[in-house]
Amino acid sequence: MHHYSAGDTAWVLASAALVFFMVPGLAIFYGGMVRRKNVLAMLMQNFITIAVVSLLWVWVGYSLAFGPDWGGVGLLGTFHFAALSHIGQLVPGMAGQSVPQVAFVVFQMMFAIVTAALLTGSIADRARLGAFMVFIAAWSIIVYAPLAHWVFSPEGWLAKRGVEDFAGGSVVEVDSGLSGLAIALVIGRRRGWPRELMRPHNVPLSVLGAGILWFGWFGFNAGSALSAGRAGTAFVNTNTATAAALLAWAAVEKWRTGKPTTLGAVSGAVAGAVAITPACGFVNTVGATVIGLAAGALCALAVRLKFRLGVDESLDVLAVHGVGGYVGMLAVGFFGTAAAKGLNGLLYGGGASLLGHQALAVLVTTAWAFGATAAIGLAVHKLMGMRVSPEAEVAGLDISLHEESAYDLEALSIGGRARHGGE
Amino acid sequence: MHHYSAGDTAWVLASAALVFFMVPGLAIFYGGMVRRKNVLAMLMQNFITIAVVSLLWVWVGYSLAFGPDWGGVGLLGTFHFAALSHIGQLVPGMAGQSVPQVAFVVFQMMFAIVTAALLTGSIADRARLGAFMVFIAAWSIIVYAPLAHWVFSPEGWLAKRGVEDFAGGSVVEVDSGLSGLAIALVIGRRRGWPRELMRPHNVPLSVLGAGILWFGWFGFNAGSALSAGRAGTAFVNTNTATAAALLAWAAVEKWRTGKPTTLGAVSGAVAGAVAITPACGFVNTVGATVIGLAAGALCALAVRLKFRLGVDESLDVLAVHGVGGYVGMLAVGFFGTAAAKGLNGLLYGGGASLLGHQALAVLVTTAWAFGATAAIGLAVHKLMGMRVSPEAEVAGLDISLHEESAYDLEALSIGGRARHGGE
Amino acid sequence: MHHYSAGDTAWVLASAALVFFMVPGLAIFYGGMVRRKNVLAMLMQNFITIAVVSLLWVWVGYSLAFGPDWGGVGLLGTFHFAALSHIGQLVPGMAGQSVPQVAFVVFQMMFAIVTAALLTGSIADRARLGAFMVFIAAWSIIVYAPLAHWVFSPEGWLAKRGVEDFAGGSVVEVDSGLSGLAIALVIGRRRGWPRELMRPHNVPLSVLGAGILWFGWFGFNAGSALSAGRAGTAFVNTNTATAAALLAWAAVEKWRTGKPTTLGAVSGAVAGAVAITPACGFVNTVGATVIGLAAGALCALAVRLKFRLGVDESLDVLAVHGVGGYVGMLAVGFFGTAAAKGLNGLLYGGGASLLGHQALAVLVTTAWAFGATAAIGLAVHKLMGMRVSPEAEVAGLDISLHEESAYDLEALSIGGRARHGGE
Amino acid sequence: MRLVTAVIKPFRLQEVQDALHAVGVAGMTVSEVQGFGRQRGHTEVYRGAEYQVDFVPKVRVEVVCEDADADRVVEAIESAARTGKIGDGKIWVVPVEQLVRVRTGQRGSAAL
Amino acid sequence: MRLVTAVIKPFRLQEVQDALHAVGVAGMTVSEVQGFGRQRGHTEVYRGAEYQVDFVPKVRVEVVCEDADADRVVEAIESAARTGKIGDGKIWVVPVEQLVRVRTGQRGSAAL
Amino acid sequence: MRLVTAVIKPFRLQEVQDALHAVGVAGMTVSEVQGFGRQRGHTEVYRGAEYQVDFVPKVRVEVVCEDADADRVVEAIESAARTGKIGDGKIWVVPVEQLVRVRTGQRGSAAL
Ligand SMILES: Nc1ncnc2c1ncn2[C@@H]1O[C@H](COP(=O)(O)OP(=O)(O)O)[C@@H](O)[C@H]1O
Ligand SMILES: Nc1ncnc2c1ncn2[C@@H]1O[C@H](COP(=O)(O)OP(=O)(O)O)[C@@H](O)[C@H]1O
Ligand SMILES: Nc1ncnc2c1ncn2[C@@H]1O[C@H](COP(=O)(O)OP(=O)(O)O)[C@@H](O)[C@H]1O
Repeated sequence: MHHYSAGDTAWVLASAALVFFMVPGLAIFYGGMVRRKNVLAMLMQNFITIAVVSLLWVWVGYSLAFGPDWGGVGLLGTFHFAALSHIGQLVPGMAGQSVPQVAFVVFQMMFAIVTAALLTGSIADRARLGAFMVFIAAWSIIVYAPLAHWVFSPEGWLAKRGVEDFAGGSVVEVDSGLSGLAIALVIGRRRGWPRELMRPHNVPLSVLGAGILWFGWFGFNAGSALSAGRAGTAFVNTNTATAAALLAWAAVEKWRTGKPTTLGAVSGAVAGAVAITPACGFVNTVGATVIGLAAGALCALAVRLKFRLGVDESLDVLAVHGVGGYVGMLAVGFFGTAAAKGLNGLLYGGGASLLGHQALAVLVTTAWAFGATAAIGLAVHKLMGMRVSPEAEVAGLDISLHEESAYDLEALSIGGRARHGGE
Repeated sequence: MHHYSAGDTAWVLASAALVFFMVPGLAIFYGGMVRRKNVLAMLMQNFITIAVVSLLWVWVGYSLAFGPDWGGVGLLGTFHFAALSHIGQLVPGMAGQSVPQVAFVVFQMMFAIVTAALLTGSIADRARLGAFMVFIAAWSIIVYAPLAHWVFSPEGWLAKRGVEDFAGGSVVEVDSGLSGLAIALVIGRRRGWPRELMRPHNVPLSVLGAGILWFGWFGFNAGSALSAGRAGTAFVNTNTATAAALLAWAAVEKWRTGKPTTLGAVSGAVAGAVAITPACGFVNTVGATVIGLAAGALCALAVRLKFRLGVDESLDVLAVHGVGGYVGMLAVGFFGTAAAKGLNGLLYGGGASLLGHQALAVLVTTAWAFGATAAIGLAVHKLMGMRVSPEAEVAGLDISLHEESAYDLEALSIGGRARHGGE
Repeated sequence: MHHYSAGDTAWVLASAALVFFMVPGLAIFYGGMVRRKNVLAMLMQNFITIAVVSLLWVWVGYSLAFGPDWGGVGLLGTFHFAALSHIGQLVPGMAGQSVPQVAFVVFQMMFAIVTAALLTGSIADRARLGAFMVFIAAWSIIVYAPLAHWVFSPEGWLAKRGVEDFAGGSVVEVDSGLSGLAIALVIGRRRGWPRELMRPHNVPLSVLGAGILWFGWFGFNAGSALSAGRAGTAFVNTNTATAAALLAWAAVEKWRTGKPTTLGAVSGAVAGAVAITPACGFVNTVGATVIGLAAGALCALAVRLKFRLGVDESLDVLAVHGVGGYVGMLAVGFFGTAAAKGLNGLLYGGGASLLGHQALAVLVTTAWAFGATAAIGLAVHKLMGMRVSPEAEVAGLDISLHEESAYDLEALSIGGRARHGGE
Repeated sequence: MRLVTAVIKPFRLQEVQDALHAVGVAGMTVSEVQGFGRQRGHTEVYRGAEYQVDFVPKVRVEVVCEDADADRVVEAIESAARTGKIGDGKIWVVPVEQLVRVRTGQRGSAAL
Repeated sequence: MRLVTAVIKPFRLQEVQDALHAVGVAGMTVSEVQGFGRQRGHTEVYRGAEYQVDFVPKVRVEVVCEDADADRVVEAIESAARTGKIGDGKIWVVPVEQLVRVRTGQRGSAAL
Repeated sequence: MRLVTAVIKPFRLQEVQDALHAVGVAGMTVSEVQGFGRQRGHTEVYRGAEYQVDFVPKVRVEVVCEDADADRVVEAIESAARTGKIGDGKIWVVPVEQLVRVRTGQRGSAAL
């Protein structure tokens, strides 16, 4: 029997829990940013995403992503592990496995969930729930699982080409950023955007969400080492880049408007965590610092783009995750160092070949995420209609779709009557 | 000297921390659901419960639950471990211990706390703090500790009969559900219930609480394996059932009113986590999915019951934890499979004997929790009065009992004067 | 090659993540306590502190604190580990290292962050951001790093004298309390204090923050064992003292005003966790209980002091962390027991020598923290001005410094116009 | 026409609403206000800082009605809002010169 | 002088503000209120507990103006707030005897 | 009787309250409102989206008083609320035809 390390398994399970926690964190990060009348709908979409992707993952998604490769071409896994059958076996192709496959299943499941959940930010305040569920289910199987296979499975075609993506700069970040752009284009702008006041209704909620994301990201990145002993580097680099990006974003705001904002600062933190995601195990302190600074500054500039383009990609998934993902993936090609792990990048004498692989991964992910998501989105929109009625949008999704209201903060609640248990 | 596994210990300690975090999570889950004027009182009761049960547990409770059995009849532990004396020894009767007993003490302590804290949901908005403290202290020692001994201690009489309860379907869930019903009956309905508007004052807070509960439940269930290597199955099943139940509850609401609610969806998640609690280590993906679907649907239907019965069991501890606990405990009798761990249930060729044990545990727990809690509740109510005055109830507990007010959200706070440091 | 324990490493990394999470927890604990118009500024200061201290720590702070001692006098580390160079080596002077140094770096980094972040509570609602950043950067390098070297590094002069400080009663708690007092004196009172109404704007947020702090403190204290196997005692004692202190604070309030408050109860919990911080690995259940009770009661009394003294040390860092730290550090001299770990204190037959060491550490920390912080504070105040204008203070820092507003909770947001993307 | 403004205890709103309905009032406008008067406020304490909160939460109800109905409206509110305890509130009546229904542009009584 | 009070749909506020500006109104006071009238509220459901919420969020706009301007102000609000759907709101006009600008102590028209 | 309505800067409320107390006013009703006038609002920025917030938080104080007291009440508020900076607010006075104390049913001056 294969021998597992209890310590490594403890770390991977703890990390899986941490990554899970990122989704409620993301839900409130986004929930705080929308208007009061839509906050529950945002939370609902995130929790529905957890539920839908969780079930799909154990029943088929995991097997498509990490099952034995179909035909050896590196495009998709088979149904070998569907419903977690044969789960006592080893993960195909992975060297030096010190954790049971079932722990790897849950760890990777959380990645599938988080990535899908990010898309809720692109289509805030206007999506029908039923159509969203169909879309996100299809997206998880059709867009995410294959991409995870290509990059994360050792049998995937990009992995075999030598792409270095420690924890998902392509699979998670560029993927969500471009998919977000595509689905935002499909569903169209919010009524009144960009003319009307759409300010965040609860910034402290968003800041707490960002704090939870940062916390969870230690599991996300350092858990991806799949080993406690090798996790430390990823851990410290994650923190360094996140910190640097927070400062860089704030600095850009200081320069542009004279006043750094809190929402900007924590958005910078997220951008830094995004950018270090693919790189955290491959770079040193210099690399992590530079990647963070670059990501914070570039993403801060990128958020204004949508106003120029007239695209209501509402909560900046593209600007933060897309752009941050690009920075991180390409930075590996420059700052990757064999002293940490992996190959040397351009700045450490490794030449341009690693950078080439990274660029390939980024291009492929961009094309696939945008194209496939647009196709699925258009299909769902055509068949079911992804958008609520104008009246529902004005009244707010919470009342219109869910018959609930997020807050009742009056000193003494007034103005309603109960009907007994809805009978 | 006994050899411990650092990895297993790391996992159990991390799990203990996660389970602890469920209580603040529960506090805000419930706190968001009550009216604004009572939210601090709800939080206070939860934190007071943490404090009271923590102290009782290390001083006596743990020893009563897990100490060497008193007379070998399996009814109660002795005071052998009181104040954590002899804690360097092994847990009596437990096979293959790879974590130090003190880690087991803290892990189990969190279960004692969470279970007691659930009762705050049944008596929301009307309990006096002092009487509540006396009640919850007595309940923890008289109701919880013996039940934990019967089921969780290997020397308990139900454990010895072969009851399978992985993480507390009986001890935690059915127990709190029925105890909640009993104490709600003792304390009586809230003024104005069910006629008046009593809508949740802060649903996002509740949703965040539910997210924390889900996060913590990984520690609760997968920690109960007391081994990192064996925790993965419990982990994935917990997630699967929770996800399935969320969807099932939402589906029931869609069917009943046309509109699924966010609070309903996350309540479904809790119901699913409840139901998989006893089963998570004993079932496979099929079992976990079915258990989740059943729990989500049945608990969604059960919340309307209290309106029929006219019992103000305010935040549905019975409907969610009681009913969910029944579903899970009995489901083990059907879906338990030796391929995971434990005995085969009815559907896996094991016959009805496991189901019989499970039914026994459920019946015993129901009778004990309801009866003993009612007795304690009546005694405390008689001696001290568990209920605040009508005026205090109308004004709200925050002001009446605690001299505080939860929110001051006016743009510019107005209308008060300071007296210097209360002198 | 040195052999590391995966289990211990898993525990230390999980603990580091938990300690990190304390900072967002602290941010909302404090954020809920300030007025609505200043909450984002409070959150901002905390996140800025994370960013600034994180970068300083990996680039130089860690090396100053834990690098090989400069000249062997125990005053400061060298730059040997600057930018995490030579990080593959062992931590200088530390016996029995079972975790890689990089894990120790991140664990200790979180302590440096939390300690600095506490100071935001002393100067709430009135500090300029730029000056605060300079101050906190200087403070972290000049005040914190040397003190950490003296006590936490085995080569520090106080450590070598036999001071017992398990997780930072001096380095973190007394340090932040006295530094907080100093900087509050430098920056001066808030306009209108203590005459005007300055009640907490969101107590549930603070309570949730306290819950997160309690949760994270398990990592803080039990992680400081740097070993999963030895962490259990610290874990249980942390919980016991925290629980006892919560009850003691509530009891003092009950006695003084007749009504225990929720904010008081959770403040008590923090006070208890503070006090057990230096002691958690050195005492038994009796010691932990007594320390908790003492800390809860004394800190509850201490919060009124500032009104007597006329010092607007706004969120009671001195009363909670300073006083709590004194209680805990000195209590080790009484309740320390070799049966747990370390030396016997006065009550366990060890004589007064341990108490003497503890008193020395407390005195040194008090003098150093107060003096050095006052000096830095005065310098920064002189050079840059640490305080916002009176108009900005009245309008609130969120609008004045950050151009944002924390909440927009109107049923339907009104009264503003968008300018396209700030162009 | 008349504008009847009532400042009442929040938990009497439902009764007031019903009473107004009973006298044929079809619409009203309600808002949350803070009242100061004979009814005392309360004390709040946060970590030893004691605050005297002078104001008591009240609900303001505004009803525009025909001159002839004003007395009936006042009486309906009065009896529905009365608990007999201090702080039950005030009702005052102000003359209105014009009333318009925005939707239709109707003026005066037709706008009610 | 006159006090024109309008209760309107919240999302029309910006239009009303612009319309008032166009007729030379330099100031106004706005508050959030709950309206009850022909426009129905909505249902909310929380774990099977169904509540009928009778009130609809509205915005109240108050403008003090010269007697001679009152009609123009009313008309400006009226046309800016109108959507033609139920619940567009009401406007009423009340006589004002005195107006003071606090900053300067100016009285009457000068205080506008 | 008269209804004196004042829209003031929130942080002057306490002074106004004291000044009213000094002239013998025993009760008042206070609410939070948004003001628009000469005093400018402010800008807010969220991830590059810039909003101009036109409104400034104000407090509205309403006092019903005897006809004879109206001037004194106005002056008390005026001097207590004045800071001399733009945005100090307005005070206006409206005739009241009837005042009722709900608790006792007292009418007119007796209801004060
Ligand atoms: N002179 C006044 N002008 C405006 N509102 C008043 C006045 N006096 C009282 N009120 C309002 O009426 C409420 C009840 O008044 P109070 O004096 O407490 O009780 P009561 O009317 O029963 O004597 C107050 O909270 C306040 O809102
Ligand atoms: N008699 C009234 N007195 C005061 N406010 C009223 C009155 N009638 C209606 N309102 C206000 O006007 C709003 C719109 O009235 P409603 O009857 O719903 O529609 P409409 O005016 O289009 O017929 C209500 O929500 C309420 O705020
Ligand atoms: N015509 C008006 N009608 C009603 N309220 C007004 C009017 N003009 C001003 N206000 C109120 O008075 C406040 C102060 O007015 P503003 O013009 O800013 O300053 P000032 O009165 O000092 O010239 C405004 O914020 C608004 O609430």
